[in-house]
This record gives sequence, C-alpha cells and structure tokens, in this order.
Amino acid sequence: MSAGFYYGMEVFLNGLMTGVLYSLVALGFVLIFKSSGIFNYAQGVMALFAALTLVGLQDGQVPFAHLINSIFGTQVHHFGWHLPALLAILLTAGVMVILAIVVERYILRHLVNQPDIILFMATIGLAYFMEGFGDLMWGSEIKKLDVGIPQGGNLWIEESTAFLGGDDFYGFYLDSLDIVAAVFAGLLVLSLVLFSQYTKTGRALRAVADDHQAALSVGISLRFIWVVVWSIAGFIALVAGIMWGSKSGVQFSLSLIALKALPVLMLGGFTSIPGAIVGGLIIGVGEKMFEFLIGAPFLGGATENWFAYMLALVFLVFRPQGLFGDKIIERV
Amino acid sequence: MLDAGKTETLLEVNNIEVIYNHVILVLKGVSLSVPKGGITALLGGNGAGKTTTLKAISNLLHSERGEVTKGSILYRDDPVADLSPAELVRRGVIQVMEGRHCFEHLTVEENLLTGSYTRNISRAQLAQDLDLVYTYFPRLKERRKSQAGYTSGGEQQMVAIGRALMSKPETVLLDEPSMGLAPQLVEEIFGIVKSLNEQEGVSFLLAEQNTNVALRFAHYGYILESGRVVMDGPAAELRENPDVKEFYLGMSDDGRKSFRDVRSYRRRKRWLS
Amino acid sequence: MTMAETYQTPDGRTIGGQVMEMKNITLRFGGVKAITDISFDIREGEIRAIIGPNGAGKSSMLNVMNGFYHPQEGEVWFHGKKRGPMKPHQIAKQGIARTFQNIALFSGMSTLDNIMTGRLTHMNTGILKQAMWWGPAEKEETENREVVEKVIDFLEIQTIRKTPVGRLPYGLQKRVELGRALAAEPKLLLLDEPMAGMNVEEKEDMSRFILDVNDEFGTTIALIEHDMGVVMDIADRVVVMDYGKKIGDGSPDEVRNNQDVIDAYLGVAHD
Amino acid sequence: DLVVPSLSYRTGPYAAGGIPFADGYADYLTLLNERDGGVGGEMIKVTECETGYNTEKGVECYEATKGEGALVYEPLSTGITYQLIPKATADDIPVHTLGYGRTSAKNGDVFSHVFNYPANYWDGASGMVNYLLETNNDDISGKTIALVYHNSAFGKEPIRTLEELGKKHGFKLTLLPVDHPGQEQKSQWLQIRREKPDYVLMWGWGVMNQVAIQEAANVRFPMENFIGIWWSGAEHDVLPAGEAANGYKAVTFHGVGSDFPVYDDIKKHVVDAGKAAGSGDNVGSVLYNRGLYAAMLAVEAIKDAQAATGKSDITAGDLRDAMEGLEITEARMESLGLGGFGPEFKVTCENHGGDGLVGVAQWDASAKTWSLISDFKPTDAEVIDALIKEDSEAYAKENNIESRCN
Amino acid sequence: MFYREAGDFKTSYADDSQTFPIKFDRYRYWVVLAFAFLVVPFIINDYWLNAVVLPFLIYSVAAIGLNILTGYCGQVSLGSGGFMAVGAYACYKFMTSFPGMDIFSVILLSGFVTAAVGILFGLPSLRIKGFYLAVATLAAQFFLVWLFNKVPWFYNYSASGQINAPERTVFGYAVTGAETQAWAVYLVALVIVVLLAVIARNLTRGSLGRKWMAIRDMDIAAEIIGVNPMTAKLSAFAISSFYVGISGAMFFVLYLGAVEVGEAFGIGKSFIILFMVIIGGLGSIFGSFAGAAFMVLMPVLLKNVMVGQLGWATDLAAHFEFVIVGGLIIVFLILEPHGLAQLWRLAKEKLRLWPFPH
Ligand SMILES: Nc1ncnc2c1ncn2[C@@H]1O[C@H](COP(=O)(O)OP(=O)(O)OP(=O)(O)O)[C@@H](O)[C@H]1O
Ligand SMILES: Nc1ncnc2c1ncn2[C@@H]1O[C@H](COP(=O)(O)OP(=O)(O)OP(=O)(O)O)[C@@H](O)[C@H]1O
Ligand SMILES: [Mg+2]
Ligand SMILES: [Mg+2]
Repeated sequence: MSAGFYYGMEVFLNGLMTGVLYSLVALGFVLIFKSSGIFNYAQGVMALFAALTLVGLQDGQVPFAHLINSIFGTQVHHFGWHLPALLAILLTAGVMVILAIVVERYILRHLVNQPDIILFMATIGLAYFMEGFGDLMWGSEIKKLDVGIPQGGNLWIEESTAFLGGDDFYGFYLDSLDIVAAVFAGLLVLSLVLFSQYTKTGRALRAVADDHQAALSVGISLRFIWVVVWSIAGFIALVAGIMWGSKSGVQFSLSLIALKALPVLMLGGFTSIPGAIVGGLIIGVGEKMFEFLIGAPFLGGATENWFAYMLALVFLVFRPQGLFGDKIIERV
Repeated sequence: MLDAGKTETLLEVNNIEVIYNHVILVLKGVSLSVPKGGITALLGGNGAGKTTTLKAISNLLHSERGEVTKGSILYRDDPVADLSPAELVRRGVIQVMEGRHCFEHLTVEENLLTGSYTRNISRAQLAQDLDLVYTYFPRLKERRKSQAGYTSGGEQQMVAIGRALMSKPETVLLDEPSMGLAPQLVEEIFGIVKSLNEQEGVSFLLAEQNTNVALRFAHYGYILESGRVVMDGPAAELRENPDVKEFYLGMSDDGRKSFRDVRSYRRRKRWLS
Repeated sequence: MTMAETYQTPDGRTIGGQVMEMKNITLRFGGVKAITDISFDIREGEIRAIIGPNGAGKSSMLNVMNGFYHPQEGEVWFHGKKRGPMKPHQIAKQGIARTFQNIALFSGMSTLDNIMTGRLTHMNTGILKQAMWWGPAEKEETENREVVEKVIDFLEIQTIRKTPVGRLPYGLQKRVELGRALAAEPKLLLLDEPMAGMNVEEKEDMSRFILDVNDEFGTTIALIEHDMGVVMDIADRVVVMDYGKKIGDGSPDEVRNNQDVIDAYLGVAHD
Repeated sequence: DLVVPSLSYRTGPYAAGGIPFADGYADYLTLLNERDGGVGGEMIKVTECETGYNTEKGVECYEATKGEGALVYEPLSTGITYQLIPKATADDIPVHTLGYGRTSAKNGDVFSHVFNYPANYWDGASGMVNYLLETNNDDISGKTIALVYHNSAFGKEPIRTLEELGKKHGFKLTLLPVDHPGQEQKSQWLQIRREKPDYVLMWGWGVMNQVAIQEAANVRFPMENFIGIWWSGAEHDVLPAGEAANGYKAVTFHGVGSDFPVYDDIKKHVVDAGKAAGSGDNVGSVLYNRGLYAAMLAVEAIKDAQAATGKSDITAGDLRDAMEGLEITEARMESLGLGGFGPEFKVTCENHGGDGLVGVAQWDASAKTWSLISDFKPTDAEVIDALIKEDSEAYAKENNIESRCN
Repeated sequence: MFYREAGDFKTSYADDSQTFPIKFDRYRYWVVLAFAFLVVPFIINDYWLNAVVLPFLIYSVAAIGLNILTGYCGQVSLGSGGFMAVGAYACYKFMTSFPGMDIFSVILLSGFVTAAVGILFGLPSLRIKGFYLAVATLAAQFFLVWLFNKVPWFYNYSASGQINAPERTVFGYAVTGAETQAWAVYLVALVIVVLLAVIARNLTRGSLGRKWMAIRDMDIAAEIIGVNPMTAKLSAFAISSFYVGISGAMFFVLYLGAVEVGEAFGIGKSFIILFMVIIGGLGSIFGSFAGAAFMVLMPVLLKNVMVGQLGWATDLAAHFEFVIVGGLIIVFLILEPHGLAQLWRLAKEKLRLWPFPH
C-alpha cells in the first residue's frame, strides 16, 4: 500500500475527529430544538460564555473589572486565587444553570405558543445580549484555557502505525484532544439518548416541542422542562467551549463555531441526538476528504466551509428531515 | 341525579372579563359555578366565548395573549390566577382542548402516557390505566403504534379525551368532546362521562354545541351569547324552554323540523332583540 | 345506474350524468389499509353524502378525489375522462374545491384575503403587470373582488371581512373556509364535516348555504358529515364506509334501514 | 487643538489585537500633552471611535470625526482603508496605513493622500525571503515554502510577490488558504505534515494565528522554520500555545520590548498618573509598540508641518504636504527616546511607502518576550516596485487619475 | 378619538384595496414623501448620508426583499449576504465592462442577475422546509462568498481582490466614486427605494402576494386550492433576490465605493437583514423600513449617547450597545411578537378606542 493511501486514511480519521467536535456543538442545538422547537442561535455564544466564565473563575478574574475600574477609578483585576480545574468546571456548570433559569424567566416564559421564527429571533437577541455581557464581565482579550487535557499529536498512535506506509509515511496523526473530545461526546450522546427515550421527562420534552399549549393542558410544566433543557444545553456548551477553547484560546471567535455545527444539524436532523453525532462524522469526513482529494489540489483550497453545507443540502434533497429527524407530517 | 343547589361548589367563576391582545374584549362578565360531582353544560353559539371561559379557568389564556382583566376564578376557594396550569392539573383540573391538539410526532400510546405526566405511579398502575382507556376506545388500541399526526380526526379526538382521563382528574373541562365523532361514539363518550361522574364522582364542565346530547346528560346548564350568560338553569328546565328548543334543539312545536325546511329567513333570538 | 341515466329527487330536482366516478379504489399507508376496493359515482347536481365510523376512510377518500393521496389501485374518472398522474393544484384548476376537517385557513390573512385565494385559479395577470398594478391587474382584482363579495354576502360574514381569521371562533372559520371553496366556483365541491362543532341553529344556516349553492349554482356536492339528521335531510344519495370498505350506497331511506349500516354506524335506527 | 482621531476596535473578533494598538496610539499622544503640553504648544485631541473592524462602522467613524478637523486617519483595517481612499482624497485628509492597507498606495503619484510607510505587505514577504536567503547562505533554490494565509484580500496580498520571488530564487511555493475565522485548520496542517515544507510563512489575523501556531506545535513542525507577518507576531498569538510556541518568528518594522527611554516617561506621566488608555499592563507589547510608533510618526509629520507653515494649528492639507517630505533618521528617533526603535526612511511625492526595511523577531516562550534577531534590512525593491507600478497604474486608469508629481 | 376610520366609506373595491385605505394615513404618507424629496436634499450632509440615511435606505431594500421571501412566502433565508454580493459584483462587472452604461440600468441589471442566481438556490425549497431550508440557504451564502473571493475574473484580477466603484454621473452630478455630492447620492437612492417599495406593495397586495401568503400559512392547503407551489416559491425567490441584489449593488456603488466580499457580504449581513425583517414585522413593507431603521439607527444613537454625551470609554459603550440592542430585540418580541409594524397597528386600534379602554 502506498503512503498516499494511508494519508488519505489519516485525513479520514481526522475527519471523524473533527466531526465529533462539531457534534459537540450540534448536540446543544438538537437538545433545545427537540424539546421546544426552538432553534437556539445563541448556542455558540453560550459556548463562548461558558469558556470565558471557566477561565475567569480559574484565574480568579474580577468580573466586570473594566467597568468597575472605569466607574470608580479603581484598579481591581484579580482576586489573586487560582482554582483547580475541576472545581472551576463545576462552578461554571452552576453558572450555566443560573443562565438557564434567567433565560426561562425573562424570555421563554413570555413567548409560549409563539411561532418558531419568533422564538428563533428571541435567541438571536439573547446571543447579542450575551456577547456584550460576556465581554463586559470578563473582558475581550484572548485567554489561555488549560484544564489539563493533553494536546498535540498522539505519539503512541503515531509510532505504532508508522510501519504501515513505508518510510515516507510517518504514522497516523491523531490529536489527543480530539480523542478526549470523542470520548466525552460519546458519553453525552449515550446519556442523552437514554434520558430522552426512556424517561417520563424525555417524553414530555418531545410533547412540548409539538404543541406548547397542549403540553400545558396535560400539566407539563414548560418552565421546569425548559430550565432542565437549557441547563443541559449549557453544560454541553461548556464542554464544547473547553474543547475548542483549548485549541484556539478563549476569545470572541469561539462563538462562530456554531456555524460549523449547522450543517451537522441539518444533515443529522434537528430532532435527533444520535443524528448529531452521525451527522458530525459525515460532515467531518466529507469536508476533509473533499479538501484532500479535490479542494486543495484542484480548487485552490478553503472549500470546507461551503462544501459542508452543500453536502448537507444534497442529503436533505433526499431526506427533507435529515437522516434521523422526525418526519415532517404532511396531512390535511 | 343531584342538582347544583345543595352540594359544595368546586369551581366558582365570578363575573370575569377577558381581553385578547389588550384590545379585543371577549367575555363581558361571565359567572358560573360547578358543583362537586355535577355535570355542568356550557352552551352557546360560535364565538359566544365558551372556549375562552374554559381557557380562563385552566389558565391557558396567557399563552393566547389573552388575560382576565376583571372578576375572579376560584377552585376550591383558591384563586386560579396564581396557579400554573401544571399545578391545576396536579390538583385534578384538566382541560380537553377544542380541536384535539394531539402531539403529532408522538405515537397514540405516547400521547396517552403524557396524560399521566403529573402522577408518579408504578408501571403496573400505568399499564392498567392505559388498558382502561383502550377499553373505552378500542379503535385507539389498533392504532396505538402510529403517529398521532396520521390518525383520523375522530381518532385524534379520542386520543385527546383519553389523554385527559389518564391524569385521573377530579374535574374535567371538556371543550366540544362530540366534535367530529360518529353518532354512536358520541353516545359512548357521554356514557363514559356519565359513568365517571357517577362511579368516580368526577365533575365535568363541558362546552358543547351538540345541545341535544349535552342537555340529556348534564345536570345544570349555562347559555352563553357573545360573552354574556343569557340564561341558566337545571338541564331539565332548559330543555323545556321554548327558545332553547327552537335555537339549540331545532325543535318547533311540531317535533324536529327537517333541515330542508329551514329556508332563507332570519330569525332573531328574543333575549337579544 | 349508468352514465346517461338521470333520476328525480323527492323534491323534484333532476340529477344528471356522472361527474366523478371512483373505480375500485384501494389506498394503503404502510400497514394501514385506509380504503379497500371502493367504487361509487357522483352525479351532476346531486348532494352526495359519505358517512361512516371514525377512521373509516372518508377523509382519505376525499383526499383521493382531489389528488392529494394517490391510491395504490383503482381509477378516478372526472367528467368522463380517466385521471392520469396529476398534482393537486392542477386538479383544483379542473374545478374541484374542498374544505377540510381540521380547518385549513390561512391564519395570517383576513377573511377577505382568504376567500380571495379561492379565486386564484381564475387570476392570471403577469408579474410585471401586477408590479405596475394600475390597469389590468387592478381590473382583474376588482372583478374577482366582486365575485368574492357576492360569496361574502351569501354567507352573511360581511362584518368580519377584514378580521384576521386566526381570531375567529371555530364555527365562523368553517364558514369562511366554505366561502373560500365557493369563491372558486367549482364544478364539484367536497366538504369534510362542514358542520362539526356547530349548534343546531348554525347547522341550519350551514345546510341552508349548502342547499342554496346546490340549487342556485347547480354545484355538485360531496359531503362527509356525522350528524345523521343533517345527512338524512339534505343528501340525495349516501355512501357508507366502514373500516375502508363500502357497506352501503343508496338513498337516505335505503341506507338508514340497511342493517349493516345500523350495526356499524348508526347504532340505534334513526327515525 | 490638533485633532487626531483613532479608529480603534476594542470589540469583535479582532479585539485582542485592536486594544493594545489603540492604547499605544493614545498613550503616546497623551504623553506629549502631559509632558510637553502638546506639539508646538498646541494640545492634541484624540477622538477615539470604535469600528469593531467593521467597514460600515468605519465609514460612520470617519464621517463623524472628519467634521472636527481631523488631521490624519489610521484606519487600522484594510477594508476601511480601501473605501476611505477616495473619500479622504476628496476631503483632502491624509490617511496613514502602517503596515496594512493598499500596498500599491506606495506610489504617491497615484495615491496622493495615502501613505503606507515604513513598510508594506510586499516588503514583508520579501523580507521573509531575504531572511531565509540570509540564513541559508543565499541559496534557497529547491526549497519548498508553504504560505498559510487568511483567505481574504489581506491574506492574498503576498502571493504575487512570493510567486515572483519564487521564480527569482527558485523555491517552490505551496498555497494553503484558511477560511475566516480559521478555527479549523486540520486539513492545512495535515498537508504540511505530509509534505514537510522547509518553511511555513503565515499571513494570519485573529483566531487564525493562535490556532495555526497551536496546530504547528501539534504536528511538531519546527517553530524556527515558521515565520509570520507582523500581524501574526504578537504575544497573544503565541501565548495560548504555551511552551510549544518557543522559537516562532515574525517579521516586523519596529522595535520590541519596552527598554526605550520614552517608556519611562510614559510610565511616569501616563500610566502612574492613571491616564493610560488601557489597563496599562500591555505597555511594551508588540501591538502597543506599533500603536505608539504610528502615533510617533504622525506627530513627527505634524511637527514638520508646523515648521513648514509656521503656524501651530495646522490643517489636514498642511499635514499631507509635510508627510510627503517626512524623513525619519536615527538621530531624530534618538531625540524622542526611541533610538533604534524603527528603520530610517524618507518619504517623497512618488514614494509614500518609505524604504521598506524589515526586521525579524523571535518568540522566547520561557521569558515570554519577543526579541529582534535580524535588524531592519532592505527588501527586494526591483520585484516589488514593478508590481506596485502595475497595480497602481491600473487603479489610475480605472479612476482616470493623472500624474501629479514633477 | 384621535385616530378615526369612521366616516371614511369606500364606494369602489379599488378604493378599498388601496395601500392606505384611511385618509389620515394617506395624508401622512404624502407628507413624508414630500419631506423626503423636497426638504431632506437641502439639509443632508455627508455624516447623515453615510452614517444613517444611506445605510437605512439600502438596508430597507434588502429587508423588503427578504420580507417578500420570508415574511410573505414563509421561506426563511440566510443567504441574503451572498445575494447582495452577487448584486455588487454583477454591478462591478457591468460598470467596468460597459463604461457607457448609466447607473440605473447597471443597478437594474445587477438585480436581474441576482434574481437568476436566486432561482437557482431557490430550487431546494421545493423539497426542504422551515429551518432546514434556512440552514440550507447558508450553502448559498458560503459558496458565493468563496466564489467571488476565489475567481479573479470577478474582481478584474486586482492584486488585493478588492473592487472599486468607478465614477458615474446622473445629469452631470457624480453619484459614485470620489467626487460625490451628498444630496445627489441621496436622491438616487431615494428614487430607487421608493419605486421598489411601491412595486413590492403592488405585488404583495395582488394575487401573487396571496399565493405567497397561502404557501406561507399552509402550503398543503394552498396546493389543494390550486396554488402551484413551484411557481409561487420560485417567483418569491426570484423577486426577493432581485431586491437583495439591487441593495447589494447600491451598497457597493453608492455607499462603500469599495468592498471585499468576505468583509462586506459575510454571514453577518444575512443575519442582520433577517433581524430587520423580524423586528420590523414579517409580511409588512412598512415593517421592513421600521426594522431597517431600528438596526441602523439604534447602534449609532446608542454610540452617540454613550460616547458622545456620557463620554464613556468606546469599548464599554460598544459592549453595552450589544447588551442593549439584544435586550431591546427581546423586549420588542415579548411586547409584540409580530414586530414593530403590528405594534403600530395595535397602537392605532387603541387610539381609535381612546379614551375608552376597549
Ligand atoms: N386568540 C384570540 N385573539 C383574539 N380574539 C380571539 C382569540 N381567540 C378567540 N377570540 C375571540 O373570542 C370570541 C370567543 O371565542 P371562543 O373560541 O371562546 O368562542 P366559542 O364559544 O368557543 O366558539 P366555538 O363554539 O366556535 O368554539 C370570538 O369572537 C373570537 O373572535
Ligand atoms: N397520511 C396517513 N398516514 C397514515 N395513516 C393514515 C393517513 N391518513 C389516514 N390514515 C389512516 O387511515 C384511516 C382513515 O383515515 P380517515 O381520516 O380517512 O378517517 P375518517 O373516515 O375521515 O375518520 P373521521 O370521521 O374520524 O375523520 C385512519 O385509520 C387513519 O389513521
Ligand atoms: Mg370553542
Ligand atoms: Mg375525517
């Protein structure tokens, strides 16, 4: 076998890995959509906010330091403590729960039974708000996020596979971070599937998505459901934030990973948790392989962004509800 | 057969006013009371405000951008206003909404199960309740595994009612249960209502267009016209009232008249002119 | 009865030849057999009722008639021509209009606009002309508006002309929906439980409208209804379905005394 | 007053880069006001305006500030620069683009009001190549060089130059575009890992920088063979990668660190006096220095203008004329407490770009500092000038501008 | 009783279906137009033009376009940015290839080119619905941007990939390029906007408009009563893209004068325009203007207040700007989910009842 083949395979594997990272973001979307029919545009910003908060807590940053200083002319910046990663993560999760409660209390509650597009718009408003708020709270310079996840090519895999493709093949490159991410994603999906398929609450989620008012009428408390769901989505955002944050440092652009999740979303189906993973894998592999085989050699590269969407589009033409999404009921 | 007078009242609606979108005044002072263990009928033409009244009681109005601006609604002497719909269901008040409102993507069975959301009960108990509903509506048993969205109108109506029963309610607000159901099924449903009412002591407030049947099963009736209660009384009396006879039962003095004979002449309701 | 033949109704109207004929229709949804091998015809100017228990397949039958469902087996003949594969909107243009069991009004529009949509099959000025509005577009608009206003007067819903239909009570919505169907001036009008959720008075009005349409415009009508009183009074012929099969077909009297029908549907024999 | 607007971006995707620059720019001018009561006795008024690196906001800022008699614009965004070029020219206000903007604006004969001294992107590209030549005793024929660039006008700037230089010096160029924002660069870096180019050059901005450097570390590409443009050479670009970023290089046209006399004054008169634009902890960082450098160049031109016109309260027009004759000498920088901070250069009517001297800095991860490892050296004028001529004349033709110098 | 409809009877259906059935509204409308045409040109200056008025007018066109697609026909699109780019680049190519062509024809042609592209990317809508479609349209967004960035032909092989608007004049007054006069540019934009608005209004109140709305409210029912979904949807895509394309062209030649595709027509644009449509009110031409006004004015206003008046640090102000705009969006939606237009309608209903509560 030629090295070229193994490199193709390597690209394939990395495609899978990247796909998993996309799925992490997509999961948040799916969960909220599935449980309320809301297309939560703010998911990306939530990831950013979570990451910011995590770093902030870890390094003992003073929230709103800049604001405080410019109002009171003080010079506060740090509490001077440094929290262990795990504790910081737990605290951040707590913050995300609070966020969920606030969102329910001040937004969703007032928009029960409104058209999807309106709720969508509301989440855009939320995204704006959190974007500004996050910066106010933690400042907009780049922060290094380190919770001790190993990064960089995994030597062991690399060396143990080097023999495969002759001497111009250096063994498979796999980023340890990606591997960790994959494990987490797997766990999340598994638990979420169990949760939504086999629990009473899970059933209630799907009911709410279908018809807010009817759900109310049978005594499902939208408030409870929504707080639960947004909290979980917040936690997922945190995980995504950690993974992506450790790659690029925590900064504004983190919120843009949402765009990478959308094709995954539509390919897998807005309402399917496993779909988020499978979609992610397909998109990841698809865009990487396309770039490897066609994009880079013939189209001058940087084709991944649009190709991901085109790929998803093609799938949709054959399955308008995505691979695993709920069938769109057409009935009169 | 008990009549409203002596028993305790479960539900007390005092002269409420409902406004939609801050501008559209729909209920202009409606008062009624539902006695424990009674079947109370809410009659009236289109747009009279029956649905609105029920939604006001079950607290579903705000999700329609409507609000109760005057008057009060008491359930067991607690103002409904400060109870969430979920809380109301937990206390045994459940509404069967007009126009079915099934959960399209859930199967018929899942739909029924959501009905028991507020109750923490054993699987066995749950299965038992399901079977009960299936014995009421055998048709549902056949279609249990199919998505509610793809079931026929009537089947959806059955689902809606069955779903409500799954919550083992104490008071049921039925909005047009007979709508779109075949005649013998209508009879069956009211039969069910009757038996639940007599055996389990469940109280009913039902908004019905099918006055005929409604007054046959109800104990007490209110007649709503354009947001006001224009007439009320024990079902038996209402049935005899000439106006009710003409406008709601379609009887003229010489028995039921054919729909063919109703030709183009307008009649006016006395109490409105 | 065969094509040519006509018959007299009790109240002395003459019913003409076949408008539509369903031949051995069978419709399946995966496992569910909604309709099995049903044949019947609908004749010029008659009021044809379809009755049957819930889930019998009545609405599905209507959906087959206007091409929304495509039966696995059987043929649909319309005005003596066998219908090939066609899209619902093409069939509508042939002059078949209908109302729906679960109201399907355009909730975002006013009553007037909803009924105007019934005229769409009759409107065809080009985009550019419409962009200019003055001239042809406006003329066409006005002409069709006149037709629609007739319908509005006829259904006595002048007062809610400009109200968004979403706000209307159920019963009135049904009436508007009928209006939308009438506005299309169809040859064949399909009504799916037009009187569900109405009280007697309103049913009387509704029957009046249906009867008037039928003998003023000679529109052929197929209607599904659960209220036996209404059906028996206004229908000329009745098809009875049960579990997707046809268990009876004939004049109201024949049907009401048909034992199968009594067992399957009516429960008690109707007076 | 001397109104000097500062079109900054302290928010949005590039905030991390915008903040220190804006701070440096503001602090230097504040220093002059505090220390010597402005320039030529005239106080300087800095009106800051947030663009968020967004072209439309940029226009708004320009229109909002030009009314107050703005002297010179430092748009700090290639996009904004491009649509200021005609506007500012019409309004007779000079625009200075320090190491960004439209490269061919170096041809002052065509772009009367745009200045991009001391160095432009093409100098940057050539500077990198020169450095490689220098370190490979003048022979890089047969070498392979990969260019990782932000897939936008900015990122595509060096391609033509590098291709020309490739022909000239016989190295092979591979192009690896990265789409905005650039969080996902696996494909590009896997390709680099496969093809093992001898050197990787980078034209990045924003999150793309951090990710690229991280990925380079991940695939264990030798950092010392990885050279970035000056917009990819700030502390925050390398810090997230930690130790792994050690040895990464970037070209620059100004000094690094804060051991120049002027910083003591800044500390004394600005930071400690609580008048710093920012929190003051980024004094001496690469982009802070760049902002300061930009301010310094503006002020020097203002001084010249004052000298030329003999009045202290000069107009934008006067300043433009002065900029056209600006000359920065070692002595002059020395006198400002910025000895050796930047290259010497001279501006003329035809040459608005200075002499394009470019140096190289390297990152020391343990000390967390940049240090200049190659002094400011000339770039390949012959190649660059040809390209500039071509592009600027195309523009002149499109907008029928006729020659004005001599 | 401030606001009266009473005493305002219609004798013909034509009257009844006109844009402003109520005299009062009609007068106000003429007054606004007169002001816009006769007064503004004399008082407008560069700042107002470039910071407020021009963006407002141009975004209004885009918003009307998207409103036709999303508000009237119910097809949510996030591709507007890409379509604006098509308009802009088409415009650039026309201007540079046919120097003789006048600005109006150029802009019009750009619109048609975009319409064609719009139809192409509209095809999936025949299968795909709702948010799936919305996301699908992002494919157009990303692909088009990539294309204009990648293929040098589109930017005439210029070194930087930027495109510059050459000078064009109307009646001898420069309206594009360096030497423009505020009032001239303003009038050109205004004329285009008013024309397009009127046309949009005509299309949406006629049978085509009803076809769209029918599809929007219930596509199946619509098809059954005789609306051909394909023609309805594709016409919506075509016309919508036509508008968006024109706005893109104006954005390039009249407003910025020089653009780079990724920066000027990125995904952000698509979202902004969608915000405008939803905040303004889906299915309302007036709403499109209201929404555009909100999204353009609000930030400028906030900035001037916080930085100009209160003298806050620019970055704090910018952060607060986000917080406030986001907050306002939410508040508006809660107050009236159907947008500013509906808010206005309700206000009128209240005024009519005033002083009685209802
Ligand atoms: N969401 C709403 N917004 C505005 N008006 C409404 C709304 N819902 C109902 N209405 C108005 O309230 C009045 C009463 O409606 P309601 O549905 O309560 O009548 P109903 O008695 O249930 O009629 P039906 O028997 O047809 O169901 C109607 O005139 C209707 O126009
Ligand atoms: N699209 C569909 N997919 C799957 N099953 C369907 C579909 N449409 C109808 N059915 C099934 O076919 C059967 C007949 O449905 P239909 O709606 O025709 O009944 P109906 O006679 O109208 O009953 P009702 O009087 O309650 O409206 C029902 O069991 C229904 O579940
Ligand atoms: Mg009702
Ligand atoms: Mg049916």
